[in-house]
Amino acid sequence: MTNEEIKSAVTALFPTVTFDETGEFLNILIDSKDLRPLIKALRYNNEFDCDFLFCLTCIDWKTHLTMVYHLLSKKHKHAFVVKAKIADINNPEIETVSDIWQTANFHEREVYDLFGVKFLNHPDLRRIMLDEDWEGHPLRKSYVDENMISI
Amino acid sequence: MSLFLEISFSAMANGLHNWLAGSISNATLVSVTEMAIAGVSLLLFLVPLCFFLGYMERKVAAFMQIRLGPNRVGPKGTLQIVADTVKLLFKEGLTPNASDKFLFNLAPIIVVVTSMLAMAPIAFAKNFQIWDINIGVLYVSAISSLAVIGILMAGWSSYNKYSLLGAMRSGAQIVSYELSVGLSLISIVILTGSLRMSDIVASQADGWWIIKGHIPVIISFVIFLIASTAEINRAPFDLAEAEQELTAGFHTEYSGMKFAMFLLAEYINLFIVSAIAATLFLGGWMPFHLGNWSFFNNVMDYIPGSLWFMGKTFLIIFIIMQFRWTFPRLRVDQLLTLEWKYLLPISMVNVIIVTMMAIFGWHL
Amino acid sequence: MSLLGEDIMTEEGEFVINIGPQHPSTHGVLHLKVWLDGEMIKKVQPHLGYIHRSIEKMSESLSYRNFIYATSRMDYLSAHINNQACALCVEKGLQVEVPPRAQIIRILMAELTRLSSHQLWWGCTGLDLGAVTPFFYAFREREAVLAIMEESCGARLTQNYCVPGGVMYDIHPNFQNRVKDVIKQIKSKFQEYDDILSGNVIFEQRTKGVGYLSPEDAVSFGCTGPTARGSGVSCDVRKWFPYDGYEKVQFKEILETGGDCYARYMVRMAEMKQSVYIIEQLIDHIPEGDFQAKTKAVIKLPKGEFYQRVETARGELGVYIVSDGAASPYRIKYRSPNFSNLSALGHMATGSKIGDLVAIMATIDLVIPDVDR
Amino acid sequence: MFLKEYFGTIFRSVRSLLKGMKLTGYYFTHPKEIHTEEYPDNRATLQMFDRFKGEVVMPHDDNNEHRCTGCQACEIACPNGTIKIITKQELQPDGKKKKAIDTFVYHLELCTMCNLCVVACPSDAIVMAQTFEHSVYDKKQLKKVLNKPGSKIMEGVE
Repeated sequence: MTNEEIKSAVTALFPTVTFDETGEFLNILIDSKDLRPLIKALRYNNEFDCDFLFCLTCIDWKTHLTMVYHLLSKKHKHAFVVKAKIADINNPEIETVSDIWQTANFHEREVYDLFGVKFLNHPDLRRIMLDEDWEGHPLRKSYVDENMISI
Repeated sequence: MSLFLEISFSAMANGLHNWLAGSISNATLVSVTEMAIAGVSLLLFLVPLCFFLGYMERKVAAFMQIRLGPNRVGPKGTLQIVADTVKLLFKEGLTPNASDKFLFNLAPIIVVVTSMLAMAPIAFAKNFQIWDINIGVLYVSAISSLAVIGILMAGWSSYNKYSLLGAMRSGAQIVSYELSVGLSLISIVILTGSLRMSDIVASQADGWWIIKGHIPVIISFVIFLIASTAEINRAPFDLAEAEQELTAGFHTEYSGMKFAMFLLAEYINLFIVSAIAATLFLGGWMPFHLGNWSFFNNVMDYIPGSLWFMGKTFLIIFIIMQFRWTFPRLRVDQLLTLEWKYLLPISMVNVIIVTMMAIFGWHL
Repeated sequence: MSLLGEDIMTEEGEFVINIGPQHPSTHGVLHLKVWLDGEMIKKVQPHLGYIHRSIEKMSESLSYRNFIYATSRMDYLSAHINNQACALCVEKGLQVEVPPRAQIIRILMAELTRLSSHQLWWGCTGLDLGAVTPFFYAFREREAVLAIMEESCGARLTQNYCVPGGVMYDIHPNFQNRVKDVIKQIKSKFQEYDDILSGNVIFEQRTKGVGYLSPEDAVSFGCTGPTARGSGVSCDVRKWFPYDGYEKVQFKEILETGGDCYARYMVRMAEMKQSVYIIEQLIDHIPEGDFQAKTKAVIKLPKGEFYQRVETARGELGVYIVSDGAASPYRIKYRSPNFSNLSALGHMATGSKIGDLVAIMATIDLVIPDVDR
Repeated sequence: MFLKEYFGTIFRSVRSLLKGMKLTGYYFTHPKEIHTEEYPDNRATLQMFDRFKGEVVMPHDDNNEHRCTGCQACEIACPNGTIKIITKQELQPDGKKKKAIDTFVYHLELCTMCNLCVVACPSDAIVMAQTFEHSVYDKKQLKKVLNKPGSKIMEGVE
């Protein structure tokens, strides 16, 4: 599908979403609370059929966090990005997508580890890279490491 | 030359016996002293043999792997294995805290002793034998299955999960491959009609069994090679110590001299199975003879029997080494499939054919 | 002295062994916690992070020219392709045209990297399955490939040869002749590879039907590269989203339908031949011209987000740069192929034996620094 | 049928195993194929490739002059802070003051041989040397000063 078709199809289902077309991919912007219905539709509706989540990450914008899901459909060969804004930076929470794409399991654990985003209903939410007793989340912009040697 | 060697050994043994009997009045003491002398001389033979086998294995592996192998210590690296032994001697023999200390320390001794015991009935040359027992073949096969006790003991007492798994694998493996080894030995026993090693060798004076016995004996020879490789836990059947899966299997926790004893036992076992294969199938110390070519046969006779024996043994050792450096390792269930689905039925049928051959005299 | 059975099991009666982080069969510091039932695997849980160096965080404080070197240390076996991905992503942001000569050099180097990576993998697969000898045969050819790298890039593994706009310097004058020699040598050795490993009955037994991954699972787990292509999932980035002129090169995307270790093995073996084929096409047709486009001394990407993916030897590497217009990236994310491929390991290994776990790990071809980053 | 399959399997297996043994046997009997490089022994003849990135050095000519102007481009280009340049003001014959290097500190222990400093240098003052035997007993010995004592900048290098 072309970007225009995706836009109209998504808008028909979810009137509240907004779009951003400045980048390489079509960005679908949504609030973190409404993420799951949209993701489910994108995965299971035949017109989208995004079976491949090729990248899942998070961006710390200092005022808020943005979860970024890069989706690709192997069948329709279209790719786009879903961005979910998490307003609460101190206690970020979002629904998991690990039951929809199994790869999200590890990627969400990584985001939890490095950004501190809590994924609700995640089957096994533990730190993945760092020790269990590590304090703070290193990829957050507010993270300060006293032991860091600046060069 | 050959006669000289053979006679001198018997003469030496008899002379020693007479001298001991003359100087010591107590008969028990005489036999104990004789045993001690035999044991020490066996060790004096075995340790250099294992050094050589260790060196040989490294060089064989290296040449097959397009590299040079040990070449720094001593001329052409010959002293490398001595250096390794010295290193192992000076290493601390750690005993894990939670292990069963008695069994842990006993296991390597059992492994070495059982493998040394199996040396007894092997005929190196004519009359050159520690103990020409009348049930030689049975004795060897009985003793060699005792080795599994040492391995199980080592694995269990180490208090290590890898060791335990390795020991269990080894148990299953040796128990099943014992059957094939036994059956392929039996085929020669049937043909010879004797369990005595010297009789088996003597029966091959007019030709080795592998030639005389046609295809069935060749099949049992191949089965013996495969099954005995499995029984001495060498690759591709080294599941008990499968490095990639269980780090080192049953000897994970061993270090220093105790580890060296496992290594020693491995090489002694390698030598023993090759020696038995050489004795049973390739005619032991008997030279190679060709029908009526009397000149050729005379030349062959001129080579001492001990050289013939060693040559055959090392040929088989080389083949077993080549197995190790060519093949990937089997999985534990495939190992058992190979035994129960292929080797055992074939060797059973083979024994029947060999029996018929022996009854009807089809062999040469 | 307690009874063995009581202590060695957990309270729930489970037998757990730790494979790694220092274990002969893990290719790096991977730690797998394996729940066993006899020889059978009930559950596998990877524990990561033993070599986590926080390259993403480091890159946030480095300039666009500088962070590229760090990616060589991620997937060190396809270091050049990692560098290429970063360079491409920066070029995408700058909208710089890479000169054709640089593109061809990059492809050649990338294919040589893939070749050397697969050769190492082939040797290690043999090693993991207990055959030591293939390792040395593989290294003989790999050394020759690395010598090409060393001659032209100055380093064997961590080349750092790609810079935004092209390559750092021109290829060595000997490059073409040396590549031709090496390709000839490698082509003559493929038969040996088959003789000693591919055709071997023990090897077939160890890999066929082991570690099955269905196409649906492969996609769901985000598997890419030979791991997914062994299951019949078409995912070659060079075909799907061509970069650096791959659209002009002829090659086949290798697909196998088996989904087991043997299929993944066969994909990689065939990919080696495809890499050789690509190199043969291009080696005589390196266009004359610049090897680097003119870029500013201090690169500043415009505000925005840039995503670039490439096909490394292990799968799809994505570089996701979020720029706020400064001289260093605001956020950079490496979507590493191994991280996703590893997540399928537990699924594949459950129900097989310990020996199979080793075979599965070997055919996923894990590089742990890339998982941990 | 079953027997045919059974023996067919055995036959194929044995053939595949013999194929592998033939290959190892070939290499065993052909020692000329040995591929080992006897490294410490071939030190005298070992020639590294001319682009090999061993360490950063600053070439000096016969008059003990180098080409470094002290512009610090390499210091900026280095991702790890391997290079530290301490500059001084030097009085020129015509009375003007000019920036020149006092010490060019190079931390070999931090260097990743990425070559970015060499590329960044506008006056080709530093190059990569082909040495590779860097092991020392003390880490401090890896901190090197590249400009030789008493060296000057070459005439005409700006």
